[in-house]
Amino acid sequence: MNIINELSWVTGGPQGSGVDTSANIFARACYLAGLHIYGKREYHSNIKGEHSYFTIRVSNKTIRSHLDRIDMLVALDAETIFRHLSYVSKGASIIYDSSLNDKRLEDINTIGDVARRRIETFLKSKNKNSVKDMLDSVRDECSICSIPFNELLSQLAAERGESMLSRLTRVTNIMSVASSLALLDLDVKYIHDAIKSIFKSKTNVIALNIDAANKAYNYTKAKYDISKRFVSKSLDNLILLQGTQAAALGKISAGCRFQTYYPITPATDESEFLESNQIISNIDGTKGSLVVIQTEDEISAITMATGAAIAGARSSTSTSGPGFSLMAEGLSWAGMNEVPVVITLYQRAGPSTGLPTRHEQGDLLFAINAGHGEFPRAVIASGDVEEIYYDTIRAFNYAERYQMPVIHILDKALANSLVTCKVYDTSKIKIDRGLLIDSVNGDYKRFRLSDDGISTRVRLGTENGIFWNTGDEHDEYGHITEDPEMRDIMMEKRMKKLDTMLRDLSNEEKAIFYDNNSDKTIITWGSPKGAILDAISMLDNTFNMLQIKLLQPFPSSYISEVLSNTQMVIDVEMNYSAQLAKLIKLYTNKEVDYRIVKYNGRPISADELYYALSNIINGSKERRVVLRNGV
Amino acid sequence: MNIINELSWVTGGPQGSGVDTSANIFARACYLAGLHIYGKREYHSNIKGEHSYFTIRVSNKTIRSHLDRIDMLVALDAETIFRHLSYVSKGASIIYDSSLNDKRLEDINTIGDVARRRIETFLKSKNKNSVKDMLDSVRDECSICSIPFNELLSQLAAERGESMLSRLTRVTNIMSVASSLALLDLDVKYIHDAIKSIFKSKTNVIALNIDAANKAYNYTKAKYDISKRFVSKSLDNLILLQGTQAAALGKISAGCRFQTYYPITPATDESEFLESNQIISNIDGTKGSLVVIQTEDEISAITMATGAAIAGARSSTSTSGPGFSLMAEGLSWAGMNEVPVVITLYQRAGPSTGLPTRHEQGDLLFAINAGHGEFPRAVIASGDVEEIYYDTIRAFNYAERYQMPVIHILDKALANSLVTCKVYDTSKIKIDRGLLIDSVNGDYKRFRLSDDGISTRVRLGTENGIFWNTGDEHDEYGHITEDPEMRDIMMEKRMKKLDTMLRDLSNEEKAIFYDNNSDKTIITWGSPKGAILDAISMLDNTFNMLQIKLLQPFPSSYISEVLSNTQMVIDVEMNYSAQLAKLIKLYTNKEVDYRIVKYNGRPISADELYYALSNIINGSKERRVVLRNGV
Amino acid sequence: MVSKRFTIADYKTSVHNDWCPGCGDFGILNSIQMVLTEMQLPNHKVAIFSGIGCSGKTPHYINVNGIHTLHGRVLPYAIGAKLANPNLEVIAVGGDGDGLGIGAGHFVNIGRRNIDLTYIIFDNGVYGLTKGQASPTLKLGIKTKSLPNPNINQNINPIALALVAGFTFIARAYSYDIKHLKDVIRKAIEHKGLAFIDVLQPCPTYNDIYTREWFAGEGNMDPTTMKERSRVYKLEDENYDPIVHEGSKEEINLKMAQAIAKSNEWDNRIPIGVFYKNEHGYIYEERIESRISDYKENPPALQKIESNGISIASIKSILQLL
Amino acid sequence: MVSKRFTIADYKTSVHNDWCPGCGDFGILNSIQMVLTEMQLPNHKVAIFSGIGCSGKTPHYINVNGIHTLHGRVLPYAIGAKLANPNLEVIAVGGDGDGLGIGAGHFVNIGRRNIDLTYIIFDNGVYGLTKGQASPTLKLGIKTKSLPNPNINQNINPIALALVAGFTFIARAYSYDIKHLKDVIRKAIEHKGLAFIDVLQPCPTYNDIYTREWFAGEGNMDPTTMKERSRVYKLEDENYDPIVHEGSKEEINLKMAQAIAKSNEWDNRIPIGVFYKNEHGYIYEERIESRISDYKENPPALQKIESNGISIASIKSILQLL
Ligand SMILES: Cc1ncc(C[n+]2csc(CCOP(=O)(O)OP(=O)(O)O)c2C)c(N)n1
Ligand SMILES: Cc1ncc(C[n+]2csc(CCOP(=O)(O)OP(=O)(O)O)c2C)c(N)n1
Ligand code: SF4
Ligand code: SF4
Ligand SMILES: [Mg+2]
Ligand SMILES: [Mg+2]
Repeated sequence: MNIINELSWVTGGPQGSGVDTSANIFARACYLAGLHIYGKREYHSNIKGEHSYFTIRVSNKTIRSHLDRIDMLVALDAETIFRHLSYVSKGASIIYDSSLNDKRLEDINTIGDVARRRIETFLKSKNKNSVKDMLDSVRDECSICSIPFNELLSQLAAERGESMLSRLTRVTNIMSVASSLALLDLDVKYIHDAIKSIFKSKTNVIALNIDAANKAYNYTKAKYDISKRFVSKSLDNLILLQGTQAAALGKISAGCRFQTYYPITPATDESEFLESNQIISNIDGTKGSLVVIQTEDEISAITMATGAAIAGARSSTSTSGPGFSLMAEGLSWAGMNEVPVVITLYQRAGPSTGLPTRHEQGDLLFAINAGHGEFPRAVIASGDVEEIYYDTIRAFNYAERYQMPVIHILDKALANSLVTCKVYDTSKIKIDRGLLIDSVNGDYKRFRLSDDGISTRVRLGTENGIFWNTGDEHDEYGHITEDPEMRDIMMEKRMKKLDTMLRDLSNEEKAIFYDNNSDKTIITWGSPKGAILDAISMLDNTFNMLQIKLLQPFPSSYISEVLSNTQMVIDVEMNYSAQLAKLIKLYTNKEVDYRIVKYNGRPISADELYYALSNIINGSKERRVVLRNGV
Repeated sequence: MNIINELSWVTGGPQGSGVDTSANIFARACYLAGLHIYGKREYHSNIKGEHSYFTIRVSNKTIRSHLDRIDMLVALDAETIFRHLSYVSKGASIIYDSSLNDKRLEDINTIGDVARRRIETFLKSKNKNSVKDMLDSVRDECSICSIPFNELLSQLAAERGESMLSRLTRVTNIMSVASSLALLDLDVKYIHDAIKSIFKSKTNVIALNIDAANKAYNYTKAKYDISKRFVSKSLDNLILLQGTQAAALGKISAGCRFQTYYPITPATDESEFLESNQIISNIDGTKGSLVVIQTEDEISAITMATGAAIAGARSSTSTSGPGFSLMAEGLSWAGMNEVPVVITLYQRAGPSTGLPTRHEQGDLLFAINAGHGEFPRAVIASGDVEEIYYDTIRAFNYAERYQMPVIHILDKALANSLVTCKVYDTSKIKIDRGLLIDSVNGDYKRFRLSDDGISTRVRLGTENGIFWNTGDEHDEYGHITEDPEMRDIMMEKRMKKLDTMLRDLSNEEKAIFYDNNSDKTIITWGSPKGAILDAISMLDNTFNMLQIKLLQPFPSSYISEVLSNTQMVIDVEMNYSAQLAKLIKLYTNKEVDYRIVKYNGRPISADELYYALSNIINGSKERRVVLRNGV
Repeated sequence: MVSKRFTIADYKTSVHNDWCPGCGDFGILNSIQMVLTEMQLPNHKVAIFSGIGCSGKTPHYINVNGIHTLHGRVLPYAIGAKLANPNLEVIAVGGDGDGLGIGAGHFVNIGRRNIDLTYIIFDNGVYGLTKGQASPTLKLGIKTKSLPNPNINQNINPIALALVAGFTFIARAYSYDIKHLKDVIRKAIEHKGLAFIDVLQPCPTYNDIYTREWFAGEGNMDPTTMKERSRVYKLEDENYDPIVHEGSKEEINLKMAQAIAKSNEWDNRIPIGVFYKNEHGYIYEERIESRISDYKENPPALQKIESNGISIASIKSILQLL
Repeated sequence: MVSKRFTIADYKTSVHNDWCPGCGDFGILNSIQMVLTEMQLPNHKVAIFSGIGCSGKTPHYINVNGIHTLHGRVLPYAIGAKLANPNLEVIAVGGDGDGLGIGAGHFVNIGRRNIDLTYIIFDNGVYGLTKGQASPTLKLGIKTKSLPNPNINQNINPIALALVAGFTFIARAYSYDIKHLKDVIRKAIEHKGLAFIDVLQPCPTYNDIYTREWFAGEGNMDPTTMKERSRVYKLEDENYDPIVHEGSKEEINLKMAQAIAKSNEWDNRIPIGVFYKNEHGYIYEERIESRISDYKENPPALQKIESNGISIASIKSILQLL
């Protein structure tokens, strides 16, 4: 190994065996060592036993995506070897437990038929059979580090006077992380600190893990050639976190004080994080608090959040596709009654239950059109974990300023990716409650007509500010009307707010243009941003990128303007039918030239995108490119 | 009056007072007299007391829409005069109860603020006050027939020895119908027959109503100038019915044998009609039957219907916007599991509860995009009551042929319009159950891969045909898979069915082109068809019309082809944002030149459309025209 | 300062009421307005939530905050508002179809929460606003006016369901006995915890079986006097004690059993009044207070979140612990 | 012709089972397969429907028709299939969150129908597949492993809820007592009408309170023997008679009251077995038959609707009556 300041590290193992924890410790150790992190988690809709893995990409520069290529593979079971070996790069290291050598494909029952056939074909083609065979086939190109984890464990047990070896098996994961750090010649103190930070107050667990880490670290250093791979500098202004945490932090900063949810992957983490941080310290020394309610279903989640918003709280709910489907009716009611409620929608692979723990951006057109009838709503999308925080705050501002439901659309890739990101600058954010008023003089009309469609709003319980809401068409007081003239007036009042919003917002809030002075522009929304930027930089910035953040109301004129200066437009998104390309066509008249899509449940990697874009540069005629990488 | 063979008749009164019955009797009498009917019903979301009215247009030629213009107004209360007088045409007749003369606007509490102000302004401008005043103002132009209904009632009571006058008030409506017929010089026998046909076996009621009708008929003939308005011929091949009945009949003919519903306006009528006709006579002498289930909500309605479809029944559910919103998740499941289930969606004015008894076509994009994730579905729209029947049968054929949910999208205008229509030709219809098989040989795979994406399907309970369904991504057997390769294969299998469908369908199933050799083409979908065709013929056929029936998958190439030969495209639809125009733009690249929209809850009339189109012919620059007629 | 006394007129709006003449809903509306007057509740502090149905129009006729929500969803909307600001007086109303058909899931699950609000069901046995289909309280085999066939479903017993779900105040009233109804509503509002009232509400338009006359005793001969006797009787007139006094498990079991037995009475003798009342155990708001001590004084809806547009929440300490 | 006898292997699939080791779900799966074997039910005539959750995966492991539906919606899917073809043997299974949280509305409303099917809830007190949140059967104040705070909601009592809803066979079983569980499932299937089984199903991964050991008696001292005593006991061992014999209103009241009282027992003595069984009264299928006399022989799913592509339904007579 050389100092190349880049690494794509993968660890795999059965779900529930600690893969997640060890990847988090590895990431945190590298982060503490001053490196940038992009981590991606893959797991089945299963609690224990199915294959899960975690990719951690490490670099001394900003990175925004994962790579399919593996530079260091940590295999604590045979399945990891069988599944991932084909992605291992030349010169990679493979850390594995030497006791796995004789395991064969047929010994593993968690590999489904299709993957099994695929691996079988591969094995046959190479005349391979066991784990050892497989590793032999790459021994020339890779450095294979077999570590006797069981033996080390026994030693550890003996040293600690622990008779039940099974109590210790969990720490194998930590040992594999320690071995990884050793191979990279990163100081062992980083893993110590990472362990402390992850296990917080559990002192016994910390001590045990540190012992185990040391043992593996030393063993590895002693046995294998070690060479420095990274030179790092201090990263004071970076934090390491996941997308769901960014959203939760955004909600706290935004002043969201009421959150409802019904458990669903991958949204639940956000609500649980909020519940664990429900007492809020204010800068003026007072305390705030956030009420988090687990409801009986998602219908209740959206309607309860709406009720709280009517009472005057900044209020939201978080969900994923199936839950969002159940919210359509409530969304329509909130639109009709001009209630500022925020829905954080974490997309996952559909349709229906789909691949509930996997990736997709399949709900864009649904989010824009969900709910019967026509009413104003905003749909905004974030492209990375940093944006999530700021956009969450914007979502609440938009909701209150324009008095409409706002859907903040994210996806599983953003929710679960573990990344280093610039520490949030709370001085940058503004809270804008729009026309929310504290006291009322004179005759109060909740839906008073106005030029921009926006009326003053009061909290329930405001003196002289009694008001009515109804899902029926209503007059300015909120009482039912069926008058055709009033109906037109009220439809126009509500819909006008979309124009008001488009007029108000800055270009930066609508879309971000990464201008590389190219005549080719990639358009996208949401999580593919990272892979695109990384791939573009691998391609010497031969593309611009336009990341659309405001999807509804669609900022036609700004987008048209940007795209008018470009020769070739390439759409990149993670769904079957290229939904953004439809919006572009509809609202800018531009037919995109290429669609690069992916819908196998795995996020887009920088390297597969690099190849796809290279092909386009080289004149490929294929107008629709389907990416299919991933395990 | 002359023989002009055309009449626009309106009767109004408080909801629940029999307006509906009398309009039905009037329509039926005219129908029995050999005339064509187009009837439109307007009522509040209320059970008793609010203003409701019914427009019956009568002609000796085919008519397809209502007119705003009123040729004969039948007012049994003052409110009807106040609300409708401004639409009365020159030369019209006004039948009213002479006891209403002194009623003033302030006596009527069922007129809401907005309408009240509008009428007040009108009254002031004309210096009018009471009903009599108002009528005076049109006395020169109209023939005012004041009928002493109360007196006639008393006579009737005396003749029949009925002491409680209140038991008879209901028949005032019939009397007003009889007066109408008398003025038109239509034979009194038609009203007799109409009464018999509406009240079926209630002989007492029939006798009473016939007596009452005779009394008013004779009184009117004696007192007023009578002149023949219609010359009619026999109409053997016409039936008189409503859209919900057409859909129900279509379901019976289609072999739908399981229907679920949760009550909702305007869909309920269809299910109630089916329940009242649940024993089916088959042409081979056997009996069939249709199970109709009132569920606890719409989630249950869609999922229960889906369960029945899996069992093997042709199965459907009917609903309106709010109910459809609740079906989004179930729709997605049905798409994922390739279940043939039909949803009849009767749109009404939204958003939310909206104007629950009023008109709109606001759910098109929602129907196309409802449900999370991407899955195949078909959305088809009928333009009139005749089409509803045949399209209902198609819906089931498509559902079973392509094994996907089919949304048959209608609206309140179609549901509740009472029209004469060509008797259904059951020899024209075909039942195509697609790849439904009765017996299985060998290894059965429900989702077996195939070139066109379609697999054989069995009923639950078929020997050797055990199968699995799951909302999760699945393999050919229907067992869960998370394999990325299998996922791609299955997504592609499902989505391919849309291409198969587009390939299979004839142009006529996709869209109907009314070619008048014009360089201007009106595009539309659903219920505006009638008003457009009527308006076009008023304009000497200076426009073609393209009625799109298949909205999803969108028949891009056929529509592009048709539109490529036209200079000007005018979109007409009943919603705010011109949803069809968006699809046209998206799928054919054509920006429509004019959008004529209406969203005040009242359907488009032929006369208002005539004016709008005339303006366009005359070079109006207004690209978006909002129609605002209606009471 | 002399504070103004509210009169019943203060609780009325000028909105035209379009219920059918003779509808039982009027009695409920009037009773609510009377209770508000009795309790002198400031209009702006009260919020009435409703579902969809004839009953759903109620809030428009009452001059307090009125939120007319979705069919079946009145409870979660009401809960949201109440929990965002527990100082509001929250009343939820709706139809039997609304609450026990499409809304049954929320009915059962609000029972798990014992939130301090009052829920009134307008129980007319039919879906009024959609023209008379059977509602979940209509009994098996009954054929009301608009049904093509006798009702094919058994009925839900709302009292028993509320009990099993966990409501802590459960009553029934009759919409033409306004004085009694008013008293029951007041007790429900004053109850600390989740209160439910099933109001027998004749629908003269669609329910031709359970009519005003039927309740008044039509055809119900008193075997002793041989006169028609009202079918409705008051629990309190028979020394029925609904109250859980000690709160022991045994007592609760007993009181629940007695309430369920009473709730099964129908036909000739239909009890109204309070079936069950239990103020032992924490209400939901107190459970939240055990996590957030100043929850009532500084509830979500009233919290200060910004100062001159700057967020006052600090996330520093959370970032440090990430 | 000698008909083949089915063995348990005939009811198993080769699908890899990915429940956690030691999960209570295995016992339920095995019991169902044993009952199918005992009853020699032909595989193609049985359809198992499930909701979403760990429990929802059950159908994939059983070699009969398996329909793995949506979260909370197992009942309406199952009803649809059963009513479209009443000759199918339909079993519905799902989690406690699935059936009593998001699905509670269907649970209550299926009770109004008394359809001849069996519904089994896998009652583990948690949302297993979403990683251990509180389910509706978890009791107030209990803090299982994954909860940041003790449970803030009261629990639903599934037995009492089923009773009040109108189920006609109601039982509880324990997933580690397979023999008993199997017998209860068989009785439920053989019951004519709507049957419900609440299966206590320890989730070793997330429910660290109601564990296998806890049910087995951990810390539950028998005051006489001073040994740990299983918390679970069988109703049939105590001469409990769940059956409504005569069907009179009084008897039904009594049997319901006894069942509710029993259902409130918990902690040291937890009854399993049949709580209530009532075969009087018509099942839903019979109610349909009263409208459609050949409903069972010629059900919706099996009706002939066309002959050579021509619809065989005649609409003439309806058109005439329009
Ligand atoms: C989701 C949804 N489904 C159906 C309807 C139609 N709908 C309006 S009122 C009503 C039933 C009303 O019955 P109930 O709740 O008993 O109230 P009532 O009119 O008897 O007071 C229904 C089904 C609706 N508004 N929303
Ligand atoms: C509409 C919807 N909301 C949420 C989810 C996410 N979800 C999957 S399983 C589950 C809960 C499972 O708990 P339970 O029903 O008790 O079953 P168990 O896993 O305990 O067997 C939830 C909420 C979903 N699939 N669909
Ligand atoms: S339909 Fe019945 S419930 Fe509705 S307003 Fe009329 S009488 Fe009252
Ligand atoms: S999480 Fe619990 S219920 Fe789910 S499989 Fe594991 S042990 Fe069983
Ligand atoms: Mg009702
Ligand atoms: Mg569970």
